[in-house]
Amino acid sequence: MADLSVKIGSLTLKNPVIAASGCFGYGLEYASAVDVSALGGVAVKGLFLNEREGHAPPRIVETPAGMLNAIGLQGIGVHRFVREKLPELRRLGVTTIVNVCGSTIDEYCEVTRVLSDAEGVGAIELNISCPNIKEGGIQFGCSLTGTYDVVSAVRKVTSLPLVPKLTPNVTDPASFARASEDAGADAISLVNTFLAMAIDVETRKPKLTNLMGGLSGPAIRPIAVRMVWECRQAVKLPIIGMGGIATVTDVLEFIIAGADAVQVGTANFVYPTLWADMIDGIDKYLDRHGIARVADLVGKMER
Amino acid sequence: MADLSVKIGSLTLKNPVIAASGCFGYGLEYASAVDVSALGGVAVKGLFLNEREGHAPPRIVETPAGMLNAIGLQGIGVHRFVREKLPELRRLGVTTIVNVCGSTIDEYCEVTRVLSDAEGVGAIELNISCPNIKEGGIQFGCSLTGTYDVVSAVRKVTSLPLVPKLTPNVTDPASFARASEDAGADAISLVNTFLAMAIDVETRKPKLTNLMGGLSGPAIRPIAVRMVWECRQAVKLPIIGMGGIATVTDVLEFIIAGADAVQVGTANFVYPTLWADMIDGIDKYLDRHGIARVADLVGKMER
Amino acid sequence: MPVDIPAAVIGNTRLTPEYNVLSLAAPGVAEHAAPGQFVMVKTAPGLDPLLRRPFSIFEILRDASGAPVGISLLNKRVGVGTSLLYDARDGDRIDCLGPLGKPFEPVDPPAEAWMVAGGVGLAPFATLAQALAARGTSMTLFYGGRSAADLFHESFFTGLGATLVITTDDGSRGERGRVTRPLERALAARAATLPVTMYACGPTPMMRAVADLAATHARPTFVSLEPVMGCGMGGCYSCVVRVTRPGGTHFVRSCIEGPVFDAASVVWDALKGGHH
Amino acid sequence: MPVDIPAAVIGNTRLTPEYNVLSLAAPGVAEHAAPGQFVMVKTAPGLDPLLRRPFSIFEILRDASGAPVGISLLNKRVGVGTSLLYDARDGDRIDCLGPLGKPFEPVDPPAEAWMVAGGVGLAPFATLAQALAARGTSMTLFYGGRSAADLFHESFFTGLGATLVITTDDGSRGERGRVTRPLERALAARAATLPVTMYACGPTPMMRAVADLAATHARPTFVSLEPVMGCGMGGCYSCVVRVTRPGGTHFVRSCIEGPVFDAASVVWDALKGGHH
Ligand SMILES: Cc1cc2nc3c(=O)[nH]c(=O)nc-3n(C[C@H](O)[C@H](O)[C@H](O)COP(=O)(O)OP(=O)(O)OC[C@H]3O[C@@H](n4cnc5c(N)ncnc54)[C@H](O)[C@@H]3O)c2cc1C
Ligand SMILES: Cc1cc2nc3c(=O)[nH]c(=O)nc-3n(C[C@H](O)[C@H](O)[C@H](O)COP(=O)(O)OP(=O)(O)OC[C@H]3O[C@@H](n4cnc5c(N)ncnc54)[C@H](O)[C@@H]3O)c2cc1C
Ligand SMILES: Cc1cc2nc3c(=O)[nH]c(=O)nc-3n(C[C@H](O)[C@H](O)[C@H](O)COP(=O)(O)O)c2cc1C
Ligand SMILES: Cc1cc2nc3c(=O)[nH]c(=O)nc-3n(C[C@H](O)[C@H](O)[C@H](O)COP(=O)(O)O)c2cc1C
Ligand code: FES
Ligand code: FES
Repeated sequence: MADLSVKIGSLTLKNPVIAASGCFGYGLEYASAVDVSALGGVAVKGLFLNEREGHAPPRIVETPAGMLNAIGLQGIGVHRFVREKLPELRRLGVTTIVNVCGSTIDEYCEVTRVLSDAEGVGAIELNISCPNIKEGGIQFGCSLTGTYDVVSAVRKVTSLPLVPKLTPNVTDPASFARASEDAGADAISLVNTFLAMAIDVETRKPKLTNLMGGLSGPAIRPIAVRMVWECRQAVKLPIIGMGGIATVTDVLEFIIAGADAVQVGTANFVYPTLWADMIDGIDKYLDRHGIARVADLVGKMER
Repeated sequence: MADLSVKIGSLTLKNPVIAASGCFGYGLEYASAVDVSALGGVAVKGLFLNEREGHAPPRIVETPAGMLNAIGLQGIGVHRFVREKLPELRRLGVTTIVNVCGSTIDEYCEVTRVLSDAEGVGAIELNISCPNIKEGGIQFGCSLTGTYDVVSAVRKVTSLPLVPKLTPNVTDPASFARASEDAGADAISLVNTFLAMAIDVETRKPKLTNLMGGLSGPAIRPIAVRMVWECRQAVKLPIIGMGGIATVTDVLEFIIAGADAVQVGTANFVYPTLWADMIDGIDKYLDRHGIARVADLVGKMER
Repeated sequence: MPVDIPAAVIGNTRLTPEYNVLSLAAPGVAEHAAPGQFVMVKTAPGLDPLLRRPFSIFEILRDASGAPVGISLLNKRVGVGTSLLYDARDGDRIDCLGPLGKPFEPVDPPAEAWMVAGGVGLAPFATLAQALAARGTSMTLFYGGRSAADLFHESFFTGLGATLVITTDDGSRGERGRVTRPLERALAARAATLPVTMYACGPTPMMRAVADLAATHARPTFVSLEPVMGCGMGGCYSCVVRVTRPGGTHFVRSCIEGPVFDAASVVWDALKGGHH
Repeated sequence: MPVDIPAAVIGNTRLTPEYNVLSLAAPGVAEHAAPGQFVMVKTAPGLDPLLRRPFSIFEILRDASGAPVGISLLNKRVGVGTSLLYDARDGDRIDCLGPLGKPFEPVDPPAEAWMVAGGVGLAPFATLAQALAARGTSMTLFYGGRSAADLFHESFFTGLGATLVITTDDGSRGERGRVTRPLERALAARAATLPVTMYACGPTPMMRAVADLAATHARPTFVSLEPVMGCGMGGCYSCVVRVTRPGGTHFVRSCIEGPVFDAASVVWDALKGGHH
C-alpha cells in the first residue's frame, strides 16, 4: 500500500483523483452510486455569487472521442451552495473544492469570501478559463495581467488553498502558470476545455445554441499532457492536471508528466463508478514499480 | 452537377478537396490506387532546400480518434523534387501545391524561387506551423511579426498563389490570418497540428523519440472548425480548412464554417481511396440543397 | 441506487428494419426498476461513440421463478448508437447504468389511466401498464405509429386488460392521422366527474398537443421527455428542460427531476434538441 | 495495384488464447498477393482504434476451382487491434487494403532456401514456401516458439516438402533455446560452394542475430521488418528504417521499400519501435 496522499497548499488530499468541476454536479448527485468521500476531492460545479440560468439547450454535442459543452455555468449561486449543499458534503466527509466564477474581480473576491467564512471548503479553484460565457472567466484567463490581477486580488481575501484553473486556448500556458505563481497561487489546475464548434450541415446551424462550446474528453488528452509538462518545467507549484483522463494509465501519464493530482471530467459521464478502480490502480502501479509515495512519481518522465 | 471549382488566388481547383501535406507523400505514391488528377489538389510533403533526415522513429503514436506525429520533415529537398517528382505529377495532371519549409526567411524565399522557376507548381503553401522542428516553422508561425515578415518576403519572390499555413497553437489564429492578408498572401490554410505528447507509463519515456508531436485526426476537428470560422470573420482571403476531416459531412462543415477548400490528412491513412466518394458527396449535397456552386456555400452558417 | 452492469445481450428481436427489442442480462437494474425509469447504455465498447445513450426500460425480464434477471429495450435506430444496438448480437457486452430518473406514478382506481404513445414512445408504457394492472386501474392505450408495421406489443397491453386505440399516419391500421384526434374525442366525451390521468411519451409535438388537451380538459397529465443526456446522473446539466416552479421558470435537469414531468409545468416553447 | 476491400470474416480459428487465424473474403487482394506482402487492416469500424494495422498475408484462400477468394491472417494479440481481430466473428466486416509492400524474391535451385521464423514471424512464410515449392527449391524452416503450444501449421510446411527444425524456449518441443542456435550449426556445416538464401521474420533481436550469422557466413539474407506503420502506402513517413544505400545511410519507408530488406543493408542499431 503506497502513500497516495497529495498536498495542495495547506490541503491534504487522500489520493490524487479529483472529480472535475462541472462534471460531478455538486457531488451529492453521485452519493447514491459512489463513495464520494473516497475520492481525493470533488470540485463542484462553478459558482457565481448569484444563481445563473445557463444557456438554452442543446448544451452538449458528442464529437470524436470527446464532447462539446456550452452549459453556460448554470448554478445555484454561492449562498444557496453554502446553505443547501455544503453541510451535506461535510457530513459525507467529502474533500470539497469549490470552482469559483465571477464577472468581475470583485465578484471573484466576494464569492471566495463567502466560501472562506463557511465551514468545509477545502480549496478554491478559480475558474478564469470557462470558454462558454462572455463576461468574466476567459477574459481574465487569456491575459497575463488579467490572470495576475484576479489571482492576487483573491489571494488577499482568503487563506484557503487557491488554485487558478488555466485555459488551454493560449499560445503559452506556462506563462500563465508563472503569472499565477507570482500572484500567490498555491497550485494551478489545467486544462479547462478547448474552444470549439460543430455545425449541423443539413440545417447549416451550429449544433450548440451558444454557437461555441468547450471540447473535453479523451480527444484532448495529448494536448493537455503536453501543457501539464510545460507548466511543470515552468513552476514549482503543485499542478492539478486534467483533460481526457479515463483510465488509470491516463492518470499515471499526467502524474509522470508533472501533475501532483488529476481531475476526471467527461469520463465520469461514461463510467460514473470508475473511481475506486482508478485509485486502486494507482496504488497497484506504485507497488509494482516499488515506488513508496505517489509524490515520488510526479514529473518523473525520463528521456 | 454543381460547379465544384474553387479559386485560390490565380489558381483554379477542380473541386475543393485537397490531399494534406505530409499525408500523401509526393502524391505519386497513391497513383496506383487513386486517380490523383481528380483531386482538387495535392499538397506534397514539406520541402526544405536540401534533403532532410527527419526524426528517429517511433515517429507516430495513435491517440483517441487521432494520432501524434513527429516525422521531422524528412524530405528530398526542393531540387530533387523538381527533378524527380514534378515532371511525373505534371504528366498525371495533378494540381500540385508545394508545402515550403525553411529554417530562415532566406531559405523560404530560395525554395519558393526554385519552385517558381519550375513548371507545374500550382501554389505555394508556406509551412510556418510545423510543431516538430526547432529551427524554422513554428518560430515564425507563433509570432505575428514573424508571420508578416516571412510572408511578405516570400511574396516578393513569387507570383504563384501564396498560402501561409497557420498553426492552431496560438491564442488568436484570426490575428495571424490578418497578418498574412496584410503581408500579401493569396489565401491561408489551417490548421496544422496541435503540439502534444504521450508518455509510456511503464517505461516513463515519451512515446515519440522527439518527445513532442503534432496531434491530427478527427479528435481535433471541432477546434479546427472553430478556428476556420474565426478566420472567416477576420479576413476576406480564401481559406483552406483542415483538421480531422474524414467524411463528406466533415468537408461540408468546414465549408459552411468558412473554408473555400479543404485538405484531408490523417483520414487518408485510414481510407486512402476516400477521394472519389467525398468529391461526389459534395456534388450530391449541393444538388439536394439546390445550390449551384460550392462557392455559394462558403461561410453560409446560419444562427 | 443506480448500478452499472456489464450486461450481456441475451436476445435481439428485429421487429422491422428500424425497430428491435434488445434483451440484456442486468439483474441489479431489473430488480429496482420502476415504470418510466431509464438506463444509460454504452452502445459499443471503446470511445466511438463516447457517450452513453438513454433508453426507457421497456420490459422487466424474469426467470421461471419470477425473479428479475434483466431488462429489454425497445430501440429505434436513428443514428450511430441506436444502429449499434440494432446490430447487437448475443453475447455482446453492453454497459448499462440504472435504473435512473423519476418514475411515473401509477394512478389508482376509480381514476382511469390513459396512456398516449407515439412510435418508440411506447417504451415506458409496458412497465406502467403492469403497475396499473396490479392496482386494478382501468386503462386505455392511445397508440400512434406511421403504419401497421410500426405498431408493436399490442397483445401485451390487451393481455393486461388495456383498451387499445390505434392510429397510423397512413391509415394502414386504426384511424388515419394523429393519435391526439381520438384522444381529443375521448376527452370531450368523458364527464368531468370521472377522473382520468394521462401519461404521454412520443415526439415532442405530440406531447405538446397532449399537454394542450390536458390543459383544456383539466386532466392531470404526465409526459416523459427525451432531451439529449450526457450523463443521466445529474452531473453535467446538459439535459435541462424549462419548467414552471414556485417563483418562476427554471431549467431543471430532466435526468434527475424527470424524465417524467407534470405536463402543465413544462415550458414547451423552450424545448429543443431531441430528435423527435 | 492495392485495393481496399470491405472484407467479410469467413472464419476465425483460435489456436491458443493468444493466436488465431482469421479468414477474410477478399478476392481482389488475394488475386495479386505475392509472398511476404502485407495488408493494412481496419480492426474495427469507427474511430477506435483510428489507424489500420499491418499484417502479413498468411494464406491465400481458394475456392474449389482454385480461384483466389480471400486471405487469412495469423494474428497474435498484443494490444487493442489484435484483440479485436482475435474476437472477430463470422460476418464482421473488416476493411482490408492490399496487397502492399515489396515481396520476398523466392530463390531458384540449386540454391536452397532457409526460412527462419520466430513466433508470429511465421506469417509471411506460408506463401513463400508455396512459391519455393513451385520452383522446386529445397527448403528448411527453422521455427522457434515459446513452447510446443505456440507452434502452428507445421504439417503445411512439411507437406510442401520443407525440412523443419524446431526450437522452443521451454524445450517442450525440439531443441531448447534460440532458433538461431541450430541455424548457426547448419551454416557452419554447409560447404561454401552450396548456395543458400536465408529469409527471416520474427522478433528484432532474432532477425538481427540472423543478419549477423548471414554476414559471418556470407549468405544472402532477407528480413521482413515490422515497424509501426501509419498508412502502408508511403504517405506518412512513419515506418522508416535506416538502411545503407549508395552514398550513406538513409531512412527509407519500409511500407514501400520493404517490409522485406536485404539484411546486410539494415542499420540494426537504428531499429526501434516495433513490439518485438
Ligand atoms: C429518458 C429517455 C428515454 C429514451 N428512451 C428511448 C427508447 O426507449 N427507445 C429509443 O429508441 N430511444 C429512446 N430515447 C432516445 C434515444 O436516447 C436516442 O434516440 C439516442 O440517444 C440516439 O442515439 P444515436 O447514437 O442513435 O443518435 P446520434 O447519432 O447521436 O444522433 C442522431 C439523432 O438523435 C438525436 N439524439 C442524440 N442523442 C440523443 C439523446 N441522448 N436523447 C435524445 N435524442 C438524441 C440527435 O439530436 C440526432 O438528431 C430516449 C431518450 C431519453 C432521454
Ligand atoms: C509488415 C508487417 C507485417 C506484420 N504481420 C503481422 C502478422 O502477420 N501477424 C501479427 O500478429 N502481427 C503482425 N505485425 C505486427 C502487427 O501489426 C502489430 O502487432 C499490431 O499492429 C499491433 O496492434 P494492436 O492494436 O494490437 O497493438 P497496440 O494496442 O496499438 O499496441 C500494442 C503494442 O504493439 C506495438 N505496435 C503497435 N502498432 C504496431 C505496428 N503497426 N507494427 C508493429 N508494432 C506495433 C506497439 O508499439 C505496442 O507495443 C506485422 C507488422 C508489420 C509492420
Ligand atoms: C459539461 C461540462 C461542464 C463543465 N463545467 C465546468 C465548470 O463549471 N467549471 C470549470 O472550471 N470547468 C468546467 N468544465 C471543464 C472540466 O472541469 C474539465 O476542465 C474539462 O472537461 C477537461 O477534463 P475532461 O476531459 O476530463 O472532461 C466542464 C466540463 C464539462 C464537460
Ligand atoms: C504524418 C503527418 C505528417 C505531416 N507533415 C506535414 C508537412 O510536411 N507539412 C505540413 O504543412 N503539414 C504536415 N502535416 C499536417 C497536415 O497537413 C494537417 O495540417 C494536419 O494533419 C491536420 O489535418 P488532418 O487532421 O486531416 O490530418 C502532417 C500531418 C501528419 C499526420
Ligand atoms: S444528463 Fe447530465 S445532468 Fe442530466
Ligand atoms: S506506413 Fe506510412 S509511409 Fe510507410
